[in-house]
Amino acid sequence: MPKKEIVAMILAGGQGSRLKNLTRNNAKPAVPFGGKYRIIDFTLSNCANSGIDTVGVLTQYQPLILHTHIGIGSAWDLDRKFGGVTLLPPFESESGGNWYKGTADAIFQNIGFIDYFDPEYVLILSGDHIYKMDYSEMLEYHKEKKADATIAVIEVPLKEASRFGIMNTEEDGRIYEFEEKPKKPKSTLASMGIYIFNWQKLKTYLKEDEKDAESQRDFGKNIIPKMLNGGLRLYAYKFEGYWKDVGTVDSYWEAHMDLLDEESGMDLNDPYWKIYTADYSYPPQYIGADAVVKNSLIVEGCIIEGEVKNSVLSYGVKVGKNAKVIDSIIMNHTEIEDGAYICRAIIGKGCKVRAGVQVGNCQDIVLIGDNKDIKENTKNE
Amino acid sequence: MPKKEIVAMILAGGQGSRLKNLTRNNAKPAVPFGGKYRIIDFTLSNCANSGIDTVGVLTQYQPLILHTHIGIGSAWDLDRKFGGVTLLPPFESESGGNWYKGTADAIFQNIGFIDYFDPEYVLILSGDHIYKMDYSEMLEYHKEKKADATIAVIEVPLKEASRFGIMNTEEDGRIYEFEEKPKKPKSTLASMGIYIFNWQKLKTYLKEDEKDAESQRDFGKNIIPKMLNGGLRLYAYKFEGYWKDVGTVDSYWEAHMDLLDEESGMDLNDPYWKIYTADYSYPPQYIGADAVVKNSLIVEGCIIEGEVKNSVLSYGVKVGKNAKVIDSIIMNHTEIEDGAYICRAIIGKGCKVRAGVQVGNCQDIVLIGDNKDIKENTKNE
Amino acid sequence: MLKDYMGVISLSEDESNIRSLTVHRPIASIPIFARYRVIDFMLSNMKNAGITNVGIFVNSASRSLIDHIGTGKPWDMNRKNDGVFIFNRYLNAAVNNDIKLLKNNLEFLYRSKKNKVIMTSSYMICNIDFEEIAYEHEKSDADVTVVYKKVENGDNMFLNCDTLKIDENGRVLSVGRNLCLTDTANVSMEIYIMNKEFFIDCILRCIQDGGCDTIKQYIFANLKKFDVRAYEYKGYVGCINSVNSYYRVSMDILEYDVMNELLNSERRIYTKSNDSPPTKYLNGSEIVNSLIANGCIIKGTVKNSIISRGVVIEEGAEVINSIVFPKCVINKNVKLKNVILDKNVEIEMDKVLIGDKNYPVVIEKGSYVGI
Amino acid sequence: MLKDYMGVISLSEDESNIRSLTVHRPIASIPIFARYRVIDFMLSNMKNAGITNVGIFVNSASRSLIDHIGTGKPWDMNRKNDGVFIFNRYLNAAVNNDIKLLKNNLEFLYRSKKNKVIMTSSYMICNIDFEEIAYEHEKSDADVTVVYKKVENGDNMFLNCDTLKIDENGRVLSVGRNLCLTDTANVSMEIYIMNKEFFIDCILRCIQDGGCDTIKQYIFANLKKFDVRAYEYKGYVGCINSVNSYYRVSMDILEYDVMNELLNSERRIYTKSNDSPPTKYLNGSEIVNSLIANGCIIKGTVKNSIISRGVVIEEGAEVINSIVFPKCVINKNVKLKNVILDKNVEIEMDKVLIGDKNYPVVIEKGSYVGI
Repeated sequence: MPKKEIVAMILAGGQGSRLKNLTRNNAKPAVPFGGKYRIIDFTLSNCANSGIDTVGVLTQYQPLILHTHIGIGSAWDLDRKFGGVTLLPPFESESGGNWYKGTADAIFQNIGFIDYFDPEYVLILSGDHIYKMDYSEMLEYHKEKKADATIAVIEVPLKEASRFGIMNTEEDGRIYEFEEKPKKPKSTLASMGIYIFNWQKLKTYLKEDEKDAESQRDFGKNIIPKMLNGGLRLYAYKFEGYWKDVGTVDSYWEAHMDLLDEESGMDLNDPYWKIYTADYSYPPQYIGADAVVKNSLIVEGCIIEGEVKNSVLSYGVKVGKNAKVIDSIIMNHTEIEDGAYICRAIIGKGCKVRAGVQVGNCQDIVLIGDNKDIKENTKNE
Repeated sequence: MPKKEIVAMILAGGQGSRLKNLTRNNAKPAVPFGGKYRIIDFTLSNCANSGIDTVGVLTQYQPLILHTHIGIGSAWDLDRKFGGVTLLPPFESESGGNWYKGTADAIFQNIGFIDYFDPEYVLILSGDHIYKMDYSEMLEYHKEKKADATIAVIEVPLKEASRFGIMNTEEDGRIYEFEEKPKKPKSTLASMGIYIFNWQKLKTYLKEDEKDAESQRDFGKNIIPKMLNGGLRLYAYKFEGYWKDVGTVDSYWEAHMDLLDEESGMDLNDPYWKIYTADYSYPPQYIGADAVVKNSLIVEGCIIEGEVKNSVLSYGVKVGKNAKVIDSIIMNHTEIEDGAYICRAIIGKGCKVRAGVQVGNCQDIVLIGDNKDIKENTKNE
Repeated sequence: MLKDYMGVISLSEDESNIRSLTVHRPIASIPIFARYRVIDFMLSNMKNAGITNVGIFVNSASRSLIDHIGTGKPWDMNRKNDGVFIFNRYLNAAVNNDIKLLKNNLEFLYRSKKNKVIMTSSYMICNIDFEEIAYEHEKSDADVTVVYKKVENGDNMFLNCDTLKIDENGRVLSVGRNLCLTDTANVSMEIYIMNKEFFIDCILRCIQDGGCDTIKQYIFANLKKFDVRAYEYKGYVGCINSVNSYYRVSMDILEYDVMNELLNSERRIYTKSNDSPPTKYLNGSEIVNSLIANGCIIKGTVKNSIISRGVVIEEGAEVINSIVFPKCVINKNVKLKNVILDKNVEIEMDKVLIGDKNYPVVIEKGSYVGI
Repeated sequence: MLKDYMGVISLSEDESNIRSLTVHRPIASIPIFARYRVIDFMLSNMKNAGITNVGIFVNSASRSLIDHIGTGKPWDMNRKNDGVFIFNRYLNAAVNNDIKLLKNNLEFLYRSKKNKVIMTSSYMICNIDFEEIAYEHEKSDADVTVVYKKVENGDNMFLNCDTLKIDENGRVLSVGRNLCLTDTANVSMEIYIMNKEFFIDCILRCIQDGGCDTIKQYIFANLKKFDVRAYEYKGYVGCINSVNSYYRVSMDILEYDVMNELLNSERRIYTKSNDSPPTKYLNGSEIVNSLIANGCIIKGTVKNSIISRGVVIEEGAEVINSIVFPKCVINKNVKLKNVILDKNVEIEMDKVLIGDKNYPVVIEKGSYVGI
């Protein structure tokens, strides 16, 4: 068997509980996004577009939708004879069953999978960020620096830096210190949770960490600090471009508004960096005679007879006559009946907002779960 | 969404520890069988050939090979738009992660999956038997009898009956008693572990059983007896044909010998009941000038220059000059060097039996694990 | 579900009045309704009736058709047994001759385990329930059932289509041709149901006797001998056999009820999907009564129009009563009215193109319309 | 991995001496070596060099070819971008004319992001390392590199193949044709490497200037103008352009070394797989020096023969020096020697068929050979 230069491992097991209703029956990476995507599509498409053809996806929490969505990876051209995408849920072995106890433990338990491809490098990714990044450029940088590990970082505003893992670097990018959520940050380079490791080095550290009873089995908290202590060559790779962690309802909503903003840097229409997803057959959008559509993203299967502004509508959404949808995200097959008024809301799939009903007060973001029948004005669910 | 009449659930989570080396890194349903198959291929092909297009596969123990083998089910024509095959490993939900605690619990935890298809009937299967059966005929019988549950049974010799779950039935097939491994069996109808249930009825019993702290969450031990106590209509469906549980090394070997026996009733060549599997590109078999091949099954990629009798050889096996392979099962890419002598052995994949070495004594069955380099005569590993 | 039926789609269709859209493709693969190809309707009708084995017989160059059909995955026909197959031109056969093509590929018919055949063309667009028709056919014991539509606009649509003369029992007495002389007519939808054995027999006899280029000619020539019944279809039918009719059917779909019947039925219409992002409507856009696919960027005005995948409409541009095929670019301040743009057309800034409702302007694939 | 290369397989191959095997198919899809089709070799050579974008250009009826290639999955070419495409006959073109076909499908070349082309035919069977040749080509700065084999058996093989006259620097001076007059010859393997731009330019100029039916003719007519270099290939080459050569190449594969080089290399040969069970050898069987596919049931004797998928050989039957295509049935006590059975042939009990080594008996597809 030929070996692979690099294997990507996507951590997709988290619940994302701060997304509330959106992750009750679904893992965070499989939460719908941008009208026709799911969050993990961005990471998978980045892999495909970066020429990485061997990807493991580590799943744990409510993986059914995620598993069904990914399938054998055809949507991302990852249904390959040798390599391609492999789903890696926790499993039972002769020594019993083990849930993944942390990000590092998830990789540790799948050492066998990675070793099968005998790669030089391993790329660790998380499945819940919205961004477009060419990992092959990061790999080039990693090789150039002769690094043992390279961590992608992004410049954040100084006042927000204390919310992140901050990398303090030499001038040439070498990391001499890592601080998790520092009170007084010394720099503004925040870790994006994207790592390239030399596989043999990482394996050694994973095995050692597994013996450390104190460890939380986490890359940021345990592995990276231990590597720094061990004198390894860790480098920061600066990413410039759009990057968003959609971990909260607010940031999820903001990321959608960014899609509507020409200046945000997140362009779904780039033919050289397509975002792929499992695609469905719906009829084209029908925009009726009295409809008004401004600054919105709409996908197929929608029937718009009312007004849609600054909003993102998924498959098969219906907006009735004189209904208004403003600054909102509407998921698939939800129906907004005649004269309803939606403002700053996120409405799950399969809902019905009855005629004339108002959802949201245009200030706080209102989140409505799936399959609700909304008969009365609603400001918070 | 249209509903499905019947959904099949294949229990494929077991380790099958009595198969020893064969299941060290692999679940029992994914153990290679018959030269180019894996055990679960028979059940999956039965589904495809019976016109059942919605199949859940419940996995738990070492599922990587099984998951990769099944993929999205293309080999069995089960990559369907609505339905098809779905892999169902244990998962973490809001209330925490749960391993499947028994056969009934595995179904209980996937009630949501089954309900999605809103079926009338559920077919419960296990993934570790070798047989060809038209489930649509069993369903016909189930409907005819207006049964709540139908259990497939097979006639076993009276002296062996105490090893099985035995169904005692009225003349019309209605079951009035079920005895698990009875010391004094009253009948010879053994359960094959194949059940058709009316889904709504089964769901009720699964939910009740889940509250029963004493229960082992097993169909045979708990659900069926409770249904009988509850006065439900349970019928036995008599299967006539080849059926083999390959749960031990001996029975695994015997099942292979059955493939070589024209009279056994297990014909892999039936064009109307094909056994499907994930297929690979290997060159045709090359049978050399001095080779002798008798009463054997051989697949592509083999190069035979010695003697092969009463044996089953998998992909890419090489048998050197003057080597003899008798009454044996050789797995893929194993090489039997010149002059070696193999008799009544099961040899794992990727092994090398060195020139002149003897494996087996033609009496007990010798089992050799994967990737072994055998340099000395071996009677038991 | 019609488990005993196989489908035959014969694309021996008359292209003489629709040349400008069929330079690069058969009628079956002309883009239509922003998202589909013409053949999607018949193929989806078959899928929705549970037919899993379909042969498409085509004489003209079929590159775009092969691309579109692929493995048949969108119609769930990517199967090991059965599935969808394209049978290509028989050497030297005329475009509208299907009999040699069928004869040359009889193996497809013999090999299938199905014993009944639904044969259709692609150019009659409808969302039809074949199960219902098959039920009526089997009840009637007829040799052949042919589906027709009683039309009221036969004087300006359905030109050259077959028309049926039917007796009180529904038996077809004779077959004529619509020359648009009267408004009402029983227009054949070119949907035929019969036993496979009968179908094969017709093919063989037609070759043996000579004189027929198509299987329907043979059946219609033997109306006395065969029991051919007519089944009346009451739903919408759009006939695509001229540029004019293509344009009118496209405008029909902008009526909500037609759209709803054809595209939003429980019987869904399937097509090949692309990786297009959602369509982006910018602040200056104004959209009225239009059908729009994914992947567009719209800054201008779109009225009563059909916009396919990946089209860019810049600020100040106006697209009215027009049909735009995939990947066209309509630059600033362009005005289009009664226009059909084939794929990959770009219209330079400030250009004005105005056609007539009955004679829409057609711009050929890949054109750059500049100064 | 040749990331900058696209593949072009031109099937404008001379079929005049191999008619009995090409009634239903082009040379490219003749079954060979028990398991493959002729085209599998070139397609796998391309896959093994990392080429993911291949166009197959074919003029003759190509049903079996389309079936065989499918989505290109066996060669890992079922891709969203790139992949394998079949381009069909251009109306009215002669079978061995590829230039119109290429011209008519220039879009395929333009659209690809690759900038170099490897063009081959299918009928030269070999397991070749294109990476090595591409490396030499790029180093040489030549316009075109053409691969050839110095053969020793040019007097009875490679009839009608191009032969190259080469100067001491490896530049091609002139091109002749092998009429089997001498034993040694530099036979062109019809593998050409060049820049895509150059390739497209040749197509266009060839059409503009006229007089050439194939792109190789155009290149060979301009040997003074273009720098065309020859690359010598040292491995095994089997040329399939007559029934006789097909039979000889098939017998070659029964030599262990040839089999090992072609089929058991690290560069694997891929093909469409079928759901065939293991082959079952029964007690009475005797097999000597043969190549056998899956799905057979063998009770008789097989010597120096090639047996394809799903063949049944009954007790007492003897198959010697013969080639049996898929799904044939050879009944009891039949004797076959120097015979080629096309697909689905059945030979009745006790029949004896004996051909000559140089004139093997060929039985047409689907025949029943009885009394």
